[in-house]
Parts: sequence; C-alpha cells; structure tokens
Amino acid sequence: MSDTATRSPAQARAAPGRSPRRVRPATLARVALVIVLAVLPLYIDTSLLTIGLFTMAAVVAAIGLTVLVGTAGQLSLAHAFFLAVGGYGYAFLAGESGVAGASTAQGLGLDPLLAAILAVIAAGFAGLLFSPIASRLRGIYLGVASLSLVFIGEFCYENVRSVTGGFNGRAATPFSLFGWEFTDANTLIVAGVPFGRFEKLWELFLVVAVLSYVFAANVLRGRMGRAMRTVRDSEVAAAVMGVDVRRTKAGAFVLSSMYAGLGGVMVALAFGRLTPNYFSLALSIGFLAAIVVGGLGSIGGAAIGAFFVTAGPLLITRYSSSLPFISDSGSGGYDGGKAAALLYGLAVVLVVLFEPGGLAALGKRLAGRRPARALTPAPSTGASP
Amino acid sequence: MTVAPDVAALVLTDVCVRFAGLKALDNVSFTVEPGSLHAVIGPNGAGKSTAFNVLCGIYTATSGSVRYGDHELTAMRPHKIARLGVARAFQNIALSKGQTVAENLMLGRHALTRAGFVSSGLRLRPATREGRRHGERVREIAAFVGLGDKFAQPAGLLSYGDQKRVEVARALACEPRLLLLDEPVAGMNSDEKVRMAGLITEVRRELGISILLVEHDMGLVMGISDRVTVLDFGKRIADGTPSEVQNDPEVVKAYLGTGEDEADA
Amino acid sequence: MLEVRDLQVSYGGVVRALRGVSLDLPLGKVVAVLGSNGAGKSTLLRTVSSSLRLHGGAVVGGTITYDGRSLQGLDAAETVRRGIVQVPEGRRVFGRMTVEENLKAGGLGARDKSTRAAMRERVYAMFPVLAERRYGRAALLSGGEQQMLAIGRALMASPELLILDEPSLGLAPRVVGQIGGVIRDINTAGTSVLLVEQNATMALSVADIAYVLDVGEVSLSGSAEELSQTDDVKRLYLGRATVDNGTPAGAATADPAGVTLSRWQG
Amino acid sequence: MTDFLSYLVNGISLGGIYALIALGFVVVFKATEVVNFAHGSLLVLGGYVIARLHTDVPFVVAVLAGCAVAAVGALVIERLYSWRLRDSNLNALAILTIGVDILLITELTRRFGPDILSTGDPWGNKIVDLGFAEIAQARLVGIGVTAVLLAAFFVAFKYSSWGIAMRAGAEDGEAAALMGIRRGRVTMTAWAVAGALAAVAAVFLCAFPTPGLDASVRLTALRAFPAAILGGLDSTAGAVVGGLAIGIAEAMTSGYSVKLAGGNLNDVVPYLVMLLVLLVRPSGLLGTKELTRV
Repeated sequence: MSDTATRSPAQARAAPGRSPRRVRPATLARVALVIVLAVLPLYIDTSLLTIGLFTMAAVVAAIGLTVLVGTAGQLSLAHAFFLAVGGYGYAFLAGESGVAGASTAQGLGLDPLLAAILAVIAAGFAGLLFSPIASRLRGIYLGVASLSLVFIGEFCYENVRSVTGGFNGRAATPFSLFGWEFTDANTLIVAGVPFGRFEKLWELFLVVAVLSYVFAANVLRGRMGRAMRTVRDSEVAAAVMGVDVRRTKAGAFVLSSMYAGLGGVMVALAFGRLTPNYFSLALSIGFLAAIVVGGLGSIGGAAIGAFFVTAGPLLITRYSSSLPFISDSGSGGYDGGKAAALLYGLAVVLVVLFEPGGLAALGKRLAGRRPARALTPAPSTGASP
Repeated sequence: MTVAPDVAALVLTDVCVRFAGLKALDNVSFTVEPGSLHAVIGPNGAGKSTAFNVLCGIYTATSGSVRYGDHELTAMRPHKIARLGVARAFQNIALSKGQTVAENLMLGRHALTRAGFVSSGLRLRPATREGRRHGERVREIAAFVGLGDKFAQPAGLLSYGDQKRVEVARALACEPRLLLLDEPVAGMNSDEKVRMAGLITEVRRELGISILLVEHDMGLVMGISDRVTVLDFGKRIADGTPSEVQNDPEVVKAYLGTGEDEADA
Repeated sequence: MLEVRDLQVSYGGVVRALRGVSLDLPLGKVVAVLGSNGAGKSTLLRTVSSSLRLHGGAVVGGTITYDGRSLQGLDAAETVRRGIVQVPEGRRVFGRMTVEENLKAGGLGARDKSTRAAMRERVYAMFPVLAERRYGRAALLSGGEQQMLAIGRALMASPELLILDEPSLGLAPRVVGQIGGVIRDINTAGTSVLLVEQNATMALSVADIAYVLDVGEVSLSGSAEELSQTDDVKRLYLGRATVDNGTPAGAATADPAGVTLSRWQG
Repeated sequence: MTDFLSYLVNGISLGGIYALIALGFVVVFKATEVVNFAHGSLLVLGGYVIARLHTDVPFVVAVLAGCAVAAVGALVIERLYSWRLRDSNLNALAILTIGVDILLITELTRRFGPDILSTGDPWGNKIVDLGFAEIAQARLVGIGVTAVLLAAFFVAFKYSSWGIAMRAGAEDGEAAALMGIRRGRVTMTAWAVAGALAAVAAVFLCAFPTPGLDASVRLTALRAFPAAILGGLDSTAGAVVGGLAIGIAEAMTSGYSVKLAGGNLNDVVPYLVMLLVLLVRPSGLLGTKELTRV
C-alpha cells in the first residue's frame, strides 16, 4: 500500500474514526457543565430538583428522537408511546402484584436494575415491531402512521389494567442499585446536605444522561451514523453504496425507541407513578419541538431543546408570581404550561423559518463557526430526470 | 495491465424493462469482459440509465438475466449487489453535501466494515481499529483521485468537477471489481475531462478491474474504451470496437438523425 | 426579438452551466441550439422561460431581453403572459388528465381568455389525432402523440415565441420528420421558434440560424445551411476528430503527483 | 337488521364528516406536498368562531364567518410556507405546521377554559325515524350537506380552471408553471378551501348527540388523518373512500360495542385499520406509487 500523501493537521482532525488528540474548548465547557450539574443538588430545593429530574429524562428521550428524525430523516410522532413502553414496562417488571392497594396492577417483582434494562429492551422491541411499517413508508406517511401509536397506546394504558393500572395509573417501584435504595430511607449527608431520594436520583440521572449523550455522539460519528445520514439524503445512493436501507431505518427506529424507553423509565422513577394522560400526543409534539428548536440531528441541540421544552413550563409555573402576564392555572389567563407552550410553539415556527439548524447552529454561528443546516440538505441534485 | 483474479464477467442476456407499457429496454444483451473498459452509448432516452439502474438493483428487469460471475443480479436488492463488488458513481451527483469528503468516502466502506450501533457507541476496540484502518485507505483513495487537500471539506462546497471526482472516489472506496461510471465527464470543461479520462484509465491499469461507462462525450468513449455497445430506443443497435461502431451506419443514423427519405428504411 | 448577451448561469452557486452565452432570435425566425449533453442547452432554455429557479439555478451575469424588456426577475407564469411558452423536454404532459384537459391547462396562461375555445379547435385541426382521443387520458397516447399534445398545449397560450426542448427525444425517425413539419407550420403561421435539439439533421432542416453550445459556451454559430455543410457537427456527435487527434486518450498523465493506488488487501 | 341499518346510517354520516376533513388534508397535500398537522386546530378555530357568533347573528352567517376565519388561518400557514420554505424538505414543512398547531391549540384551549360550547345548529336534539333506522336529525342534515359539498368540490375539481390548474400543478409543477399556471394562487385557494371545509365539519362533528365543542375536538378531527392516509394522501376520491370506511368501521364497532382488552374498540379502530392497510399498501388504497429516478 502506498502512502505518499502528506497529512496536514486539518486532515488529521477530520480523519474518520479517529478521536482528536487535543482537548477542544467545547469539550472543556461540557465537562465543566457536568461538574456544575453534579454539585448542584447541594444548593437547590426539592422542586427545582424535580424539575431537573424530568429535564434529564427528557434529554435522554430527545437524544433518541433527534437520531431518528434529524439523522435518519424519519419523522416520528410516536415517541410518547415508546416512553410509555419503557415507563410502564419498568413499573410492571419491578412492581409487586397487589401491593398497590386498590390498583389492579400486577407486577413481576424483578430487581429494579434488571427491570430497567428489560424495560429499555422492551421499548426497543416495540420499535422493532413497528419498523416493518416504518421502513417502508415515505417520510410524511410515516409521520401520520406513527401518530396512530400514540392513540393505540392511550387505549392500552387505560384498558390493559393489569400492566398499567388503568385510568388512575400505577406506582413505580423506587430504584435500587445492588441493594442500595434511591429513597429517603437511608439518607446520606454530603457536605452538610442530606442526600435523599431526589438528590440520589439526580446524580444517577446525570450519569445516565451523560452516558447516553456520549453513546449517541459516538454512534453518529461512526459507521451507522454515516449510513443514517446518507439514507436521509438519498436512499438510492445509500443502497447502491451497500447500505441496507430498510435495516438502517429499522435500526434507527430501534435505537430511538430504546432511548425513549430509557427516558420513560427515568420519568417513572422521578414521578414515582405513571398515569395515562402523561403519554399523550402533546408529549410527542413537545419532543419534536425540542429537537427542532435545538437543531435537528444535533445531540447537544436535543439536550438544549429538551431543557427548553421540559423545564420551561415548570420554571415559569414556579416563578409565575414574579413573572408578568402569567396567571394561576385555571384562571383563564396564561398559566405556566400555556405560556411555555406558546413560547415553544413560536420558537418552532421561527426556527423552521429562519434558522433551520436550530439553537445548535445559532450557537455555532455566534461562536463564529459555520452552521450545519440540518433541515435543508442542499437543493435536489436531480436536475433532469 | 493485469486483470485482478477475482474480477468476473458481467453478462446481460435479453434484458427487458417496461414502464407502464413503454419499453425502456428491449432484449438488450452484452458482455463486459473481466478487466475491460466497456462503454454504453446512445442518444438521450436510449435506455442507458435504465440499464445502469437494472445493474444496481434499483429497477427490476421485466425479463432476461444479468449475471455477474456466478451471481444472478436481477432479483437482488441494491446493497447485496454492492457487496459483490459492483460500485457506481452517479451522474447527478448524489453525495451527502453537508458531509465532508472523508465522510462521503467512508460511506463507500460501509459494506467492507462491521461496526454496528453498539460497538460504535461504546467505542469498542474493533470499531475504532476498523475506523482507523479504513480511514487511512480512503485517504489514499482521495489522494489518488487528486482530492487529498479537500479531504476535510464539506462535499457540497467543492467545485462541480471536484464533486464528480468525489463521486468516483466514493465508488472506488467500495473496492469494486466492477465500476459503473454514469457520465463521469458530463458538464466538465476540456481540462477537467482530460484529467477524468486519465483517472479512469489509471484506475483500470492499477486495479485491474472492469469498468462499465455510460457517456455522451464521444471523444472520451472512443479514446479509452475497449468495446462499445450502442443503444437506441431501448434496443442494442451495435456492439464492437470503437472504430467498428463509429463507422456503423445504424449508429450514424441514430446520432445525426436521418432525412425523411431514409426514415422508412 | 430575443436577445441574450453574455449570459452566465450557475446552479447552487457552484456549477457554471453557462459561461457567457450570446444569442439572437430575430422575429419570425427559427433558431436551433445544438450541443452534447451537459453543454448547457437546457439551462439556456430555462433561463429564457424563467424556470431556472425551479432547478436551483440563478443568472449570475449578462442580460436577457425580449422586445427590449428584460426577462430577468419574472417567474415562469409571467413569462408565459409575455408571449413566451416552452414545451418541456420529455413532453411532460399531464398523464392523469384527458387530452382536452391538458389543452385547457395550456389555455390557463393565455393573455386573451376569450379565444381559448377557438384556439382549441385550431389545435385539433392541426393534430387530428388529438381530436380523436380528446377524452382519453394523456398517459395512454404514444410518444409521438404526446409530443403533439405537448406542442398543442403550449400553443393554447397563443405564444409569440415557442421554445422546444428536444422535441425529437425518444421518437421514431418518421415521427421526428412529422414534428419537423409541425415546427415549420407553426413558424409559417407567424410564431418565432427557439429549438434545442440533439437530432442535428432535423434541427438544421427547419432552422434559419443555428448555434452550437459546448460546455456552456457558444463554439459555433451561423446560418443553418452553413452549419450543415461543416464537419463540426459530425465531430460533435461522433467524436471522430478528437479520436484522430489522440486526445484525451493519450492524456493518462493527468496525475502530476504520480500518486498510485493498489488493490486493497482487506 | 334495524340495528345494522341505523349503525350504517350513522357511520355514513360520520364518514362524510371525516371525508370533509380528509379532503382538506388531501387538497393541501396535492397543492403543496405538505401534511398539515394544524388541520385539527383549524377545525376547532372555525368551530369556535361559529360557537361564539351564533348567539348574535343567524346560524348561516356564523358558519360562513367560521369558514372564513378557518380559511384565513390556513392561508397564514400557506403564506409562511411560500415565503420562506419553497425549497425546504418536507419534514421542515410538516414541522412548521406542528409549530402553528401548538400555538393555535394552546390559545384556543385557554379561550375555551373548562367550557363546552354549542355551535348553535338549528337541528337541536331531534331524532328522526326513517322506518328502518332512528337517527339524529343533525346527522341526517350532515349527510345531506356533506354530499352537496363533496359533489360541488368534485365538479369544481373536474371542470373549473382552478381544478384543472390544481391537478396539473399536482402532477407536474414545472410543466404547469411553463404553461403559465400561477402556482401561488392555486395553492392559496387549496389551503383556503381546506380550512373552510374543516369549519363546516366542525359544526357536524360537535352536533347532537355529541356533547359539543371544546379543544379536545382537535383529537377527534385527527381521526380523519387515517382516512386520508388510508385512501392515499394524493387522492381526492381516496379521501372520501377512506372517510366512509373509517366512519362506518367506527359506527359498527361502537354500535355492536366490540371490545378489545376491555376497552371499546371504536376508540382506536381508525388507527388499527390504517396500520393494516399501510402494511399491505404503503401508499394507501388509491394513492400513487412512487417511482425512483436516478
């Protein structure tokens, strides 16, 4: 094998499958953010901790959706369904039969860690079951077909009572890791602050979210990430280059569903119980809004978007008394949820119209770098048929 | 030049393709000998692109057979055909324009590599080693086609001529035994054409693979091909060496058109 | 009269599809544009009919005027109302609609709506085969009939300047002859014609003036008669001259760096 | 038998309403290749205007006003699209409509509050005995009105200049532009028609015996999505076939109270039917198959 070309630093940096040798400022910023987040429970109260837990669950689920919609180009509105599979799956697998009092919900009483892993696999399996439909449909047909999963799901949550507990929902068993429970029972004291259920879950979720982020980033940088992006840009070109288009789409769907399932497990743990109305169409739409606002296909964008869409309404509600124009829920004015929904609805419209790369591209542009225009892959190349 | 031992013949036998009553290919037969440079020419709408699409598995032949070595290609899905070592460069550049040249070329390695979601996601040793090894090879390929200095640039920002070279390089990155080139010099100026022609002959000389070329530029086709098949109205009207084909009256008629007096002949 | 001056066009900001093309079409004449694939013929037509934008192209230099007024900045529909109508390459009839509906669609761009019914009868008179099939779906017509429908559809807007993009594409020689006759008839009735063709014999037989495009530039121009006398056209299509010159076949020295590639050993 | 016939009539009535909504999806898709996810919210918007106005003005005027407002709402989306997004990919457009949907439904939800409004139809809660079936008068009127509207639409689609321009543009946008067809006007008309049809559908969707209009009717309207997909997103006839199929399937499963896992199957039957059809025919029953070109 000959190797006569000399390598410039720029080439070395761009080498596929090769990690950059020097630490970039962006990486440093991310590490700093994680450290700040790790010590945050020492300083904030329970309601903010809860908001943080939901947000981290949403970040994980949103990463899954951005891989599917942004990278693989498959519009899906079914994300809420796969979250539910994960959440209810965990509650069912880890729960004990009959302990929930009036509830008719059954359970297998598995170890919570095992139950969580199996719940994520179950969500992936649900994605796999749907993928024969998903991989054959054109984008927009898929969007509508996936909508049906949300409604079929809602039907199941209310009617398959042995698993879901029906309309009133069911409790989720607290998490425990090798016998160490994530409850208030055996409270630790860290730096003078009692570490109860929420603090412990916070640290657990942070680890899960960071690992999810890194895993997805690695996938997108690797062979399957390239395959998914090419399938998005041109299915024919991908197939001719040896990519099994159907399998790649199905793989994207399964991966995305597993992320959703993991997010669902986290929601179950953060909330402590599961109710059908949580996993409605609004949740799916919220996730779609999150990844669009963040910038389709960008994992960091998905995280920012998930924060915006999930923490936004909760923060607005919490601080509603000190914010102008915001009224209490039920008074007919703009309560926190509605105000935030208007904000992110508007953000979606503005992003689609003016900044297809979302907040991620906006951030890069502000930092003086070239934006990645994920929503508009260059005008069609087929000038004449 | 030597023909690589694993390069097989491509044999089309009586291939027909119909779309809604229209015969896009009508009993077309020809053979691409191992290691040869074979061109398919014909006026617009003659069925050349259709033939390519059948070879790649994008269209399914209505009848007839396409064999590459021991494999029957007609019922095979495109990615399986690609895995046999049949690679294609598209006429209307079908690159991922937002991705770098390197990324586009690495896509060509898809069938040669294994890393899946899990091994990439966890950065397992086999995945990173594979990525490095193949990364080095695509860099060689980029240097070979003259894109070494554009390796890290987004494909969409390159000049038209460079984008066509990325197309060819991406097909080469599949390590093909049969390379399909769909109008590689269309829209190029004469300098770019000369470079591309040089590249094509060099690929054959150094790799010893078969090349099947669809092209409108007669200078290129006649200059570098071993054998030429001429299509018109989906039918094969001539097949032979470049000089045989150039002097074939049927071919002259197909290209220059004929007066009305000859039309009934 | 159509005047194209030093026209430069690019697609997606990258490809220079036309690099300074100038062309004149005097009133009442037939002008043919010849050239191989990728020479820029279709791009030239798209610029005239203002459909360039639909293909992601843009004029980056030069001017294009009709009757002394610029055609730039118009959209395709406005250009039709200026009297310039293009028959697209590959016919592109509306296959799921009937022949009559296709003609009605063509009449939607007419400046004078009152004459549409009369115009339809004229088209039917010109192409009796269309009258016979008027309630049949256009997709079921033969290639030649579809080409006639496409021309008839364009005539419904009563164009002053008719643009034809490779009307002989994929048609049998006898039908090509008929199309040539149709073009002559249309011209005789007072319509100027801009014709892009691959079939040089047909094009030169109907045209008054011809241009040859080569990779975005005019390489030859003159009266159709003059051009049909030269060997350049033969060279253009059959590549004989270039082979005799030995280029580009002998140009295997394309790689100044001398980088080589060997087979991948897996 | 009597049961069956009254379920059937109810199903046809419901199917007709779904057809009106589905036709809105199809017309918009044919004109712009966008699936309008905000369609359900536009329907609620139209209904809301009618519900607020009918106490002050005659019912017909209220309906016309509702149609006008829904049409304008649709036009706003169309203008946003054609202003910025003509060359964008289809996912971006669908997401734009989702953004508008969020805005619209949030504001409407706030305006409704806990109320369920009446659209003030003149038919009230009368029941008509047809001899073979008993049916709410509103449903009977619904069948009549939908039949007339659908017929009018198909006549216009077949013969009017707009219809011809619309079909030509849907089949080959570039060829249509080269024939001088003004795509913008055709597209605007299509969106406006879709919005107006949705407002009419709102009246019947909330008429007796359903409780009335609130923001959740948007979800009922989304049940016409399966109807459109089932028939084929680019087929107007498919919208009617799909609408009727879904309506009748729903009325039958509801009438015979078919259960699945203890729940009423009619809640999900549109979606189940759609998934089954898509498994067999990815482009719907009457939709056009896609031919790959390279």
